[in-house]
Amino acid sequence: MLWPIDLIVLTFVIVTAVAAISVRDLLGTAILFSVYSFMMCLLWAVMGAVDVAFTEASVGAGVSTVFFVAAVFSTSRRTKD
Amino acid sequence: MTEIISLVVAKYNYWLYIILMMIGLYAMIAKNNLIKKLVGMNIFQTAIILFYVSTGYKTGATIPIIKNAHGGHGVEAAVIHAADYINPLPHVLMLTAIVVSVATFGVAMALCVRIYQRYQTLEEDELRMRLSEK
Amino acid sequence: MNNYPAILIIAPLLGAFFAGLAVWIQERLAYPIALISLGLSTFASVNVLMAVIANGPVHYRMAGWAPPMGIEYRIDLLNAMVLVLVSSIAFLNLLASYKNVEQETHDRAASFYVAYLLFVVGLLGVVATGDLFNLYVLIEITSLTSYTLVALGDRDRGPLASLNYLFVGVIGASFYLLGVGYIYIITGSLNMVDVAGILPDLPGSSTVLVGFILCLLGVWIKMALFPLHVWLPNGYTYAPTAFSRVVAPLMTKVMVYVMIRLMITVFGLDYVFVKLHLSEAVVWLGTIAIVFGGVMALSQKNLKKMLTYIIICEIGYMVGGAWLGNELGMTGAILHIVNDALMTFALFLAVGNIVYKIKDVDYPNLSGLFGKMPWTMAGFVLAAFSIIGVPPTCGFFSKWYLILGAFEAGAYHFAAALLISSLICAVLFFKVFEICFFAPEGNGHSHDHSHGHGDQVIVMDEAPVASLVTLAIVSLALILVGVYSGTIVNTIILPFLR
Amino acid sequence: MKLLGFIIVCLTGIFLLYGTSDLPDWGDPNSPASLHLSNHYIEKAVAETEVPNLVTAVLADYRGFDTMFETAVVFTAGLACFLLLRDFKPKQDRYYRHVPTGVVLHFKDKARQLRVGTEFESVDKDWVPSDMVIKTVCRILIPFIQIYALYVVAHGDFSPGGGFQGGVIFGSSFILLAISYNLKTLMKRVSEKFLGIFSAVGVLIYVGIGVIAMIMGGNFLDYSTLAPLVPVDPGHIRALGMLGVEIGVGIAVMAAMAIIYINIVSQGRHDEGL
Repeated sequence: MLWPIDLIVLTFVIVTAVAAISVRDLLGTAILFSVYSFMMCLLWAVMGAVDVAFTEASVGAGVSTVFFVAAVFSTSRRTKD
Repeated sequence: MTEIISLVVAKYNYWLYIILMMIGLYAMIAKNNLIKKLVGMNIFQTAIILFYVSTGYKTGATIPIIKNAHGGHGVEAAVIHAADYINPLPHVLMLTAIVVSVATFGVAMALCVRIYQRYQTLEEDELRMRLSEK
Repeated sequence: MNNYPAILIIAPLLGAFFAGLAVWIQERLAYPIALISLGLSTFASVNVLMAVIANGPVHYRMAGWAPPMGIEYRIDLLNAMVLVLVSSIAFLNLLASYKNVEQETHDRAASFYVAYLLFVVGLLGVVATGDLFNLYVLIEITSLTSYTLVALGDRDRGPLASLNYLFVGVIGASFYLLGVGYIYIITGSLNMVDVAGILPDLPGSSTVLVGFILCLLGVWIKMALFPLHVWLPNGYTYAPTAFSRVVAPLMTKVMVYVMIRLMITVFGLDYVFVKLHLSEAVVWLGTIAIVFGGVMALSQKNLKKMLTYIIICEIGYMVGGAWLGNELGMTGAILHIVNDALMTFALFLAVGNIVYKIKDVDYPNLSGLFGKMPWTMAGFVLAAFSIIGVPPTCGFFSKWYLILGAFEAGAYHFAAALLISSLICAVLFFKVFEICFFAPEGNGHSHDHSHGHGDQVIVMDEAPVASLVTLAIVSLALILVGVYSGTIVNTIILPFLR
Repeated sequence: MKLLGFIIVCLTGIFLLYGTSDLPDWGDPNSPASLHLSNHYIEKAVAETEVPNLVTAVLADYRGFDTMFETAVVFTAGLACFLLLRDFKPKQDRYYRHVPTGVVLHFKDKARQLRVGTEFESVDKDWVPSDMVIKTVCRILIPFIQIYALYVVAHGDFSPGGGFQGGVIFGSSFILLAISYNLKTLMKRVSEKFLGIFSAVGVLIYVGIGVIAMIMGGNFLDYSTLAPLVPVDPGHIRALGMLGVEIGVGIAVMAAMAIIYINIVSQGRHDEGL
């Protein structure tokens, strides 16, 4: 594995994680969270954990985001921080 | 100097995982919005999963699916070298952990919806105010 | 039959899914299915205990694979004892709580039983398993069901208490998982016995130390040791009666069991007490937990909440006793797992009966209870005496071992805390007795019947018969376990420790 | 709270970093984690189970007991959402749209009902005209998603995938139907009872295979004892057992995901939602 790819993706993961918890709109958080999961999935695919990457792509980036949006839909998208 | 560089190269991955975990933990403790806390929880859990998955990684090995598995039995089956394949065990453990984390996430979302139905807010300070009013 | 260790877990699991089908097909079937499967499980666990006492540890290989590859159930004396405790308490509680479930969650009672069974499956699995990761999965099942069931209680506060519980619980479970990860990466194994064989070859490794402390922290969060206890009082107070009756006696005690298992089987007492210099600090933590729990219990105005603080206090006993570093202390801690589970179960059974009749158990509402519910209060008084530590009841004996252990280790502060907490409990319970004994004055419900005249007009209004019978059985067990505590120590605990 | 949180986080972080100093180097092929157990799995799994995907072999066979509880966790999540959110009281307000004219009628009285048919359709409170493009694309896409999900379940022995992933994909096809049309369309196709029963049946298949193995005289979940029941090559029986188990997982996960989504999005009333 090329180490720069790993490092770049890992940096993206950290940046999206920080962004997801600091954005002031819960729908934005939902999307950034999905991006975060997808980056994580890429990282695992790079590391050779294909099954885990597949699961994360379908669960983390897919279904969890849908649950998230559904929950925001039935509550509110307002957040103070 | 070279020692430090080799230490950094060998360990920086672990350090970054720990930074990620701490981001999640901080969000869980310090954020005010319940759903933000949930996001922090998920980041914390995925960082742990990342830590596990990386323990299985071996330089110079490929994904844990045996090639030519149906080519033959007996003599040929013994040719599999453990060094050629990535350790499958952490992957298995983490599949379970991902499932557990999504289940927890679903239950937590349901709880958030229940709380919102009752109090019309998800901010922790407002909830505390509503509780002390009663 | 050599399949008892599997039946122990599988019977309630199958029961849960059949009850899950019954939710949609014929709701009334859910309760009998739950009762039968838990009965089977109790039967199997008693059989396992007999087999272990007769022939030594029982091994059961799941899927037939040899231990380090597959998952193995390894049941020795300690496991077997706790298994019997868990399955019988869960069974008895189900017997007692039919009416309470009907009253509190009438439109989803069938689903309640499904979740209840899964909760018990998780606890039984945690106790029986010999694999570190399997333990994590089972802890998560118990936690997930308890978050759900806690939220079903009080309509206003329940979900909020449950969400707090969820956040803290997830942090605890994640710490445990991370600790297992550190151990796995340095040993390459997940089986407890296998790990225990590898760890002595790694002296002074910082990774093992961090792994151990992370696992301990995770378990401490789950068992609500003093600074990490914030989730417990609200969670247990606002849970529905039928569930708080089983979660209060079992959840924390099972976690104490996990701690003792980690200390003895996985890391070894030698590593824990000789190489690490933590024991003093942890005993102090236990001492503070005892005093804090007692003081907070004194300041409560609600019976159920007061009892939850007593649980925190009792956790201090067990953690402190286990970390004293001598055989007496460990014996006391293990014996106290059994005794405390029984005492707490009796107390919560009685409180459940009271809640069934008067919704709110704030102190002012309790007046006149001795006249109204004499049998329930008799059980309550006996359990309270046991908590205080009055000799014929079982609470006295484990406390005795703990105090002896504290003197042997020179931890006089711990012994002092034990005595002080007995005193505090005595004050607490006599305060409750006083309120319950005297009839309400002027206000309250009796006003309507008697115009404030006093006690003789109070009508006896007891809880359902099933609850009373269960309470009687548990009260009997309190005394029997007390009388035969020497036998328990000699046949189960001491052979296990040596 | 923020400062306190920051201090706790820093302390934990430093503590964890201290633990890494003794860890083997990242990607080191000779670390204990990749020697002790993993070598056995890699070298023996194909001979013992005939499944080339090692992850599936370990997941469904060596550690099949874990996976059973993992499925139980998913079932629990579905059950939890049902228990927490399900609201059996029908709503007071109902909206009907007159299809030819587009007029929306608002009923506040519970007793009065309109026959839903070609003339009137019942709609959500925030009704938006359905988009032809989205509807058509989803209608074409959904069967393919479902076929793909079945493929993922069935092919888990040879390639990445398995019951859990397949189940999630199948469940998300239901969710797509609910999003592109509306929740009522989904509830007409798959009823709550169907989902509830299937989530339990899926796990029962898993536990049932284990119990059958126990009845046949082996240990719980020991697939090799199933050989007399199935007329195949006895060496292949473990792979077949794993397939059966994965199907159970897939069914349970599919139903549980749909239950969670439906309950969260409609706040337990199952009438309208995203």
